Amino acid sequence: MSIAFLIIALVTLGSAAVAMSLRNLIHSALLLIASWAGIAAFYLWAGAEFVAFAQLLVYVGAVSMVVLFAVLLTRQSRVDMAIAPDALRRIVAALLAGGATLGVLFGAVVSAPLPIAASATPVTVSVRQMGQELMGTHAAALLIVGALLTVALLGAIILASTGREDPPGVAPPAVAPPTRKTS
Amino acid sequence: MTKFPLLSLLVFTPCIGAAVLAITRRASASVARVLTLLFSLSTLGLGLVAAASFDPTRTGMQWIEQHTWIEALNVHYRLGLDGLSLVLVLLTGVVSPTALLASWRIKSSARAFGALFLLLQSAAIGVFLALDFFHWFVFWELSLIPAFFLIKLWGGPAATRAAYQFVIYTIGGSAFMLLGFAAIFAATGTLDFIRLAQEAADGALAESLARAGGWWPTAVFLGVLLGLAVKVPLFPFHTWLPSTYAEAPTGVSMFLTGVMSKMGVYGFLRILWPLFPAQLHAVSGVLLWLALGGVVLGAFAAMRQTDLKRMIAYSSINHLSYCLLALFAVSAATGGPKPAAHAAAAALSGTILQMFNHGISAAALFACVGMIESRCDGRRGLHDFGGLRTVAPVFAGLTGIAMFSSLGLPGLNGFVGEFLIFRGVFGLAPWAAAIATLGLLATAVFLLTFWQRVFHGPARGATTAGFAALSGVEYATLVPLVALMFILGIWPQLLARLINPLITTWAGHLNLP
Amino acid sequence: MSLSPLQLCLLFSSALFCVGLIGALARSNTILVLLGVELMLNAANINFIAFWRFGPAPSPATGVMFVVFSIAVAAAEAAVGLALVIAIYRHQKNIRLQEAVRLKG
Amino acid sequence: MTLVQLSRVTPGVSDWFFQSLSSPFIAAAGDSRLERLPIIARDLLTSRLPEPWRWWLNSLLAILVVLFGFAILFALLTLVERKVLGRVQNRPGPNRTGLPFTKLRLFGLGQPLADGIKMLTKEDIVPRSADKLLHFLAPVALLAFSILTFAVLPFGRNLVPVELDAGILYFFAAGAGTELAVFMAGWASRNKYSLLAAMRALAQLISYELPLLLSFVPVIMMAGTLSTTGVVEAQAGWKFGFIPHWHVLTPWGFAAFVIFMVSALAESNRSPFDLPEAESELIAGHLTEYSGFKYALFFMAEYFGMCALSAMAVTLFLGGWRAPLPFLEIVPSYVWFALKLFALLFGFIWIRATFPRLRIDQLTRFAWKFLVPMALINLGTAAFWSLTCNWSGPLQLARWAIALALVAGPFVVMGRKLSRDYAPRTYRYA
Amino acid sequence: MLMSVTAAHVWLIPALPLLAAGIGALTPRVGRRLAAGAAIVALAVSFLLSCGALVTALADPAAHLVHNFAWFDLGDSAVRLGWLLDPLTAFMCVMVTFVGLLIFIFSTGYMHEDANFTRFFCFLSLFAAAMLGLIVANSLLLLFICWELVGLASYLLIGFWFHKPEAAAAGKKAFITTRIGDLGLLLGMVWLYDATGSLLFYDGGNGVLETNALGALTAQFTIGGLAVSTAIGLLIFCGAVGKSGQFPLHVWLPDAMEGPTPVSALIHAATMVAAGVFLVARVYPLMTADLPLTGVPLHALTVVAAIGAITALLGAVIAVGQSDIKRILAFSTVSQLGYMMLALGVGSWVAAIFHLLTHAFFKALLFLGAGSVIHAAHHEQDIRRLGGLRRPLRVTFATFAIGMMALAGVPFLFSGFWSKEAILHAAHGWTVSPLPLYVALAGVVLTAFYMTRLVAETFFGTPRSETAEHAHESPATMTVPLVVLAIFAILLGFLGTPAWPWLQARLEGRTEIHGHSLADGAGLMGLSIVLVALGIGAGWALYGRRPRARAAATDPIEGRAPKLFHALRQRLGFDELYAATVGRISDGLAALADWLDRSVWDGTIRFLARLGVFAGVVNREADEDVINGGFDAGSEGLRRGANAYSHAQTGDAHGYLRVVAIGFVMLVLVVMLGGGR
Repeated sequence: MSIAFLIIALVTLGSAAVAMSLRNLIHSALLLIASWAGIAAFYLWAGAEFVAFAQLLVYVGAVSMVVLFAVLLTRQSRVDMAIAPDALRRIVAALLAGGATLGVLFGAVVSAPLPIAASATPVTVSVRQMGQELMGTHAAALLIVGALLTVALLGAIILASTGREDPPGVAPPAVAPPTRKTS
Repeated sequence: MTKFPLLSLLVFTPCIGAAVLAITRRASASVARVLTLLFSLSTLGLGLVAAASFDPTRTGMQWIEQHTWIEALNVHYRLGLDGLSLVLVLLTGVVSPTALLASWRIKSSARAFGALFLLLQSAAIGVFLALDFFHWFVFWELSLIPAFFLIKLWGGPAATRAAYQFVIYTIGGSAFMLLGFAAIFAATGTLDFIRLAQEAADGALAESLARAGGWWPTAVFLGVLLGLAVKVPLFPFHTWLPSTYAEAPTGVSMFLTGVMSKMGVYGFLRILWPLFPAQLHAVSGVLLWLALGGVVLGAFAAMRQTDLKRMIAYSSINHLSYCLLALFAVSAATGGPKPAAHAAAAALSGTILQMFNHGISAAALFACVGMIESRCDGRRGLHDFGGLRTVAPVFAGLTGIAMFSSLGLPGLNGFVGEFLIFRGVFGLAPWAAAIATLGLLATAVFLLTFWQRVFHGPARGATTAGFAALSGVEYATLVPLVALMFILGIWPQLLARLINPLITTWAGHLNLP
Repeated sequence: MSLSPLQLCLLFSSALFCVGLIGALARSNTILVLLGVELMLNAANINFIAFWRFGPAPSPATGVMFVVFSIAVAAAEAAVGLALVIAIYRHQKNIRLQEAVRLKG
Repeated sequence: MTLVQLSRVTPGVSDWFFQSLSSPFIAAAGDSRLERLPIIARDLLTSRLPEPWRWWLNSLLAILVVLFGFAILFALLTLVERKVLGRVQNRPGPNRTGLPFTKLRLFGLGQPLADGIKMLTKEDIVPRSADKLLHFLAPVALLAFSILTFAVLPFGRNLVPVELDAGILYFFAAGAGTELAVFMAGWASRNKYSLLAAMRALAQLISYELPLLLSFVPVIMMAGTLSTTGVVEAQAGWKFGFIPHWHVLTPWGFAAFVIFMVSALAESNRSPFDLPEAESELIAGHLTEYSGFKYALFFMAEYFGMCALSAMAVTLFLGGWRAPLPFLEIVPSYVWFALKLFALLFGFIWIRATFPRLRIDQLTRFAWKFLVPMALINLGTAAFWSLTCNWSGPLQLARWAIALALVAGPFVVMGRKLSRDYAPRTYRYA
Repeated sequence: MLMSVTAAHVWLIPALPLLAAGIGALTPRVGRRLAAGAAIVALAVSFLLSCGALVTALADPAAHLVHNFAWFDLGDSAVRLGWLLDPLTAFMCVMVTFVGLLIFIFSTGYMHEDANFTRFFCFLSLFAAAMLGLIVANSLLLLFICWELVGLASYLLIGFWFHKPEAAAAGKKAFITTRIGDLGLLLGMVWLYDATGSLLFYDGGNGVLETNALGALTAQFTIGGLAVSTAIGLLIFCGAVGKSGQFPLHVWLPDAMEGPTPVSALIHAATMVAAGVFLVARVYPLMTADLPLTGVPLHALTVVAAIGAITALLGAVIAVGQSDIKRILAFSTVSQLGYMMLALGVGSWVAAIFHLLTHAFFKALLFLGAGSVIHAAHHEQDIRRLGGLRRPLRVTFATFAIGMMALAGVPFLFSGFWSKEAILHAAHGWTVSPLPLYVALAGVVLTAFYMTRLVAETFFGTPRSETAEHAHESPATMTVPLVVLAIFAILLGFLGTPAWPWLQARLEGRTEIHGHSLADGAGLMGLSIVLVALGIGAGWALYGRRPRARAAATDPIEGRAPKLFHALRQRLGFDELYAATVGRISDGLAALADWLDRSVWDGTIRFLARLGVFAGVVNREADEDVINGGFDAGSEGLRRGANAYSHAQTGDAHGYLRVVAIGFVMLVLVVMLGGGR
């Protein structure tokens, strides 16, 4: 096991955990972005170069922006920032549920007889290979994902739009000045 | 370095013209007309270039262009030119501009008319030059679309019905043809006319079709036959023709009769006959009777018509049936004794010349009727006129020449083709030639009746002294056609030299696989 | 006890998953809940890569493919989710998840 | 445990890492001495070192060369820009500052140096309510991301710092980080102008990222690779012996190039898309609260971004380091690259001097209603082009005609629509 | 120079009039002089050329000088045409150009007032060109082409006054009737082409009229046992029947008199109608090829003789009952053409051609004379309304009388006598049947009778109408041709008298002349002289002695046999018969064809279309009831289920997530505790 992996894992987990517990949403978001970047580093470490760059591009480049915009567009008053009355109960429940899951998962991982990589030289996937896979075996999936993204884009626009007929900046329909009638 | 793509240029220049017209939205009607005419003339110009560079001593295709198109389907973009195609391209080149001139004063939307017309022209040339069924069929069907709109939008009072009838009838026929070719493709994996013809000559085509079942070759043959028979049309699939020709605007009628009907005959010569020699031979007895039906009954039905356009439409049926008669006679004699070669050569030459000649004379006649119609508030009944020759002697003279050309007067173009057809058919099926003379007689009767009723006698009916003299545009419409009638009547060698190697080859290989 | 690289990776992803889960369950802010879900998704992706890299690989690219698609789906999810958040905010002037119960049956 | 050892533990990664970094060592045979000059120089420096060290030093050298090269370029560029702007506006531009401590003016060549000294010595002001950490991190992150992008650019034959299989993807993934930095800068300043400007900048960056990405997809499609060297390789050769196979010389390639450059202008906040720094509206945008060296860093990052995008454009569309004509190949490849790069940079400056600034609604509308559809259509055009690559003869003409029509038709149609929409705006609340 | 006209040059003879026709066609209406001048000059030059050709031909009368050329390629051979120069051609050319020239000159006077003067000359020149082309053709195909063109010219000229409905109808009738015959000719031609591979008459041994081809044609037989040559000959003869107005296609010729009189003279008396005779004479080797055969049911010439005899008698009989001056002459023409056919049929083509030549002159003379009368009497053509014209129209009367006597066969001085004598002689010598001779002799009487009647009614007695009273002599352009023609109507006979049969010898290709004494056929000659005298005497007795007093007075024959006369006046009802049979059948066929189209074929299509529509309706109904109904029911059920399930919704997202987490933990536990199987 390499130190690199440990560093990556610690940074990722740490920033994620801290992000989940911070009160400042901007800071949490930025930390989460750091966590995502850590995951990208993990991918890179694991040799999945393309996925790593995709992760960077999508999460660090795009999702982060959406998150930050969402945060800024949903500015909350001081009242909202106050801790909700049932917060403690929820936190406890969350910790319980999470802890149980963690325990179960750890137990499963440690106890499971996992197969070990047969070959010493790992498989590498070139971009060309991936492209051929995408366009060949997974062409249908690719198409569906394309459709999904389109629908998601449109859906997001519709959901987030103000719903007003005329967006600001467009002139209201011209009304004849009332003086016209008298003349 | 590839050769100069003359044929593609021939096919697509009108197309480009249509596109240009489509995008020049601000062009005035006169500009649009001139543009249309120029692009339409391109066919004549390029056709003449092709004729000049055509090597009449060589058999087979010339100016071949071949490019892979859809590799997976073994479809190639393949154009070629032989005597038959060249003659028909030249015909298109002559008829299209004159047809445009005949519709020069079209009432509405000259731009759209021009664009559609050019599209139609392009499709026709595509049909004449394509050597692969795939795009041949595309052109074939493509020709229907502009024709439909041209008839429907610019036609007479019953144009809508006629247009629908025309398109549905024709598409109905083509559907069978398409199915037939799908079967051929499935059986052989190619759609190349030349290769298929070779296979057919070896008997391999029928063999591979028969692998799916013994009746397949016949079924495919019948499908293709039906598609072509409707287009020509072969009696009794002709009922769409009179109403369509009568309702279409004059220029379109000219194009339909001058060029589009030739597409069907071309199909017979280029596809049906080479690909299904044995099947055609087997049913040629029946087909001969059908062609005779067209010749005789078409002419007699024309005697009965009172609408001049319908009359000329029936005369078209009659004239085109001569072409088919000759072809079927040749097919009937295929595999027979050797001396039939001379008669077959005559019959086939006659067919091709008749196609060209009929194109010119029928177009001219439609143009003449159109001119009468445009001067007399759309009246074109046989009994609506009288004594037109008194008020419009020059017009009468030109119409008369067109008419006599149509009834096969020697010295004008119509005679040569008909003579050769009769000579050939007599050598192959004498009784058919004898019966067909009835058609000649009836043609003379109804055309002379037309002439007598409309032009002779005292002025009456819609004939008025104010019958305007021919305008420059109208002269430009008729005079080239009439001049061609004289030239080809006196000097048929002009065309005969182009088709002769082809005819010699055809006539020399009259045997069944 | 020695752990194979695969198991280490899996533990890492399990931990990340649980962090995400706890965050999603504990926080009342909808954005953070969404981010927690995103983390869980990422944890799953890590599993894919881990099995692809260290597991016996019948098809060389399957794991990577999965991740690629998963990232695409996650992007879509984030976009729609955050648009929903904004919509919720517009409706109730805050983004507390437990207040968004208007759809209950 | 050194990194080398680490790479031994995970052999696949190390192989990849090693190979990608070691490519600069491999000198192509048959090239002229001039062509191989950088490699010869580097080998002169490092060949005596033992193997592991040599690798490290080589990488370090590459980094240093790039860093210093572009830092000097940045310095010169600021001067050139000012001088060109001056020329365009019919004034001399900076021409006083020469070599320090001498009387030599050298057409104002000393100006960058003077500016640099000024920037370094200015006071660094941090607002009291600012988020100090982020305020500090923002310029650093920005510069870091900008510099990262240089890693995969092929500056010449065999002169690519890191040979990545997914190089282009890397380039844009790294570039994506700049948005984050802009946001950090805007938010951390605790200044509403800064925040608004950052939001504007983000909107602009995101809007124009889309056409930017879409515009080079055709190139990837045609080249069949994501590697920058591969793309350059795909543009090798000449048609008829004198028309280079550059992507810009095809209908789709030209359209894509134009879209790419327009988007690049916007991505690097250059005029006429310099709205985030529109002084008249937003003071200095997200840079309002920055001064001194941090400000200089922002400035530097902007120029680095511009250089990187131009270099990418050269790689993607203009044939990279390839010579335009066969006989011109005697000129070394890196010179060609530099020439093309300078040409594009000059274009940037020229545009800045010429065009008026856009309004924000015009800006976004332009991106979404024109550039994105155009890029998508162009993708279709490229697909058509790729499908018809075995058309010959007259079909070749048809191919060109159709492709041109596919590009020009939508351009005309959407352009008309767009210019109709650009009618003077009536303000609702003004 | 003229002496050197050879076969290669004879094309100039038709070409010059054709050029004149072209000039005439392009000349505007006012260019009268130009059109007429061009036509006359062209024909005059053609005449000179023809004379030159005659000299050439007579130098070696047995030779057929030919000049052949390819028209267009056909397969590995070509369609060939050619020019022919032999005595037959040369004599015909000279006759046509000369008579034509005179008639052209006459026309300048006769048509002077007509508005379409230029067009008239254009058509006349076209006719002359076609006719001359027909004569010089060395190919049945070229002959056919010109044959049709003379038909066209005839059509155009008959309908020259097209505003008169009768004229237009007559033109159409002429064209269509002759076309019926022409179709036979066409079929014969294509058969000949098919059987021999050529249509050239003489081609150095390969022509259809030469031994090789004829041998081949007589060696094959058709169904019914006819020799192929017989069948082809008869089909070709069909063309001659149509063009020469032979029974049963003679009906168009009298109607053709609706055209201007010079046209009648040139086309429907002198030249075109004789083209049928010329055609048969031209292909005479073919017609006679079957004579050596025995055991065939029919020889071609037998049919020719029969048709000729029938026509000769029929024409003469009907002429007796007509009262229109031109109609009488027209039926006379029919009758005389019958004589010529008879001569051909009985084996003496030279006699036929001799009669053709003499007839051309005197019949042209008669028609022009009639034209002069009509012109003078302001287009009054009815002999009952004329009368007493011999005084005002002296020249016309004199020349007309000469023509009448030539036609009637007044002995010794007039050419008609000699040519008719030759025919009678030939008929006498025919071994197959004596009937033609009897018919011919009966015709002699009738001819003399009706011609006497015509002259007596027209020129003697008193004028019986306003117009006849004020008649005055025609201008010199009209009388001079009459005089010239009259001179030739007398002189031409001496070229072929039995004593010195120069013409016959030259036509048959002999250079030496075997004259024989007049006493050889004295009996027959005497009989015919008696018969002529009988006919003239009877005519004079009935019409001359007691001239008609009023226009409306009853005809002497009508008084004696009204039914017969009525039948004759109605031309024995041939027109009605044809209208009732051929016309009906054709109309019926047309109606049938039309009905087939409108009802049967179109009906089938409409039925198919209805079927399609019906299928659509059925399909729609099925959609409405079955598929949509089922769908509605299904969705209703789904909605109810969803309603019930919606109560499980609490709206608490955290709660959901928790449940999911717990469920997940449970699942994993179950799997783990389950033993990992």
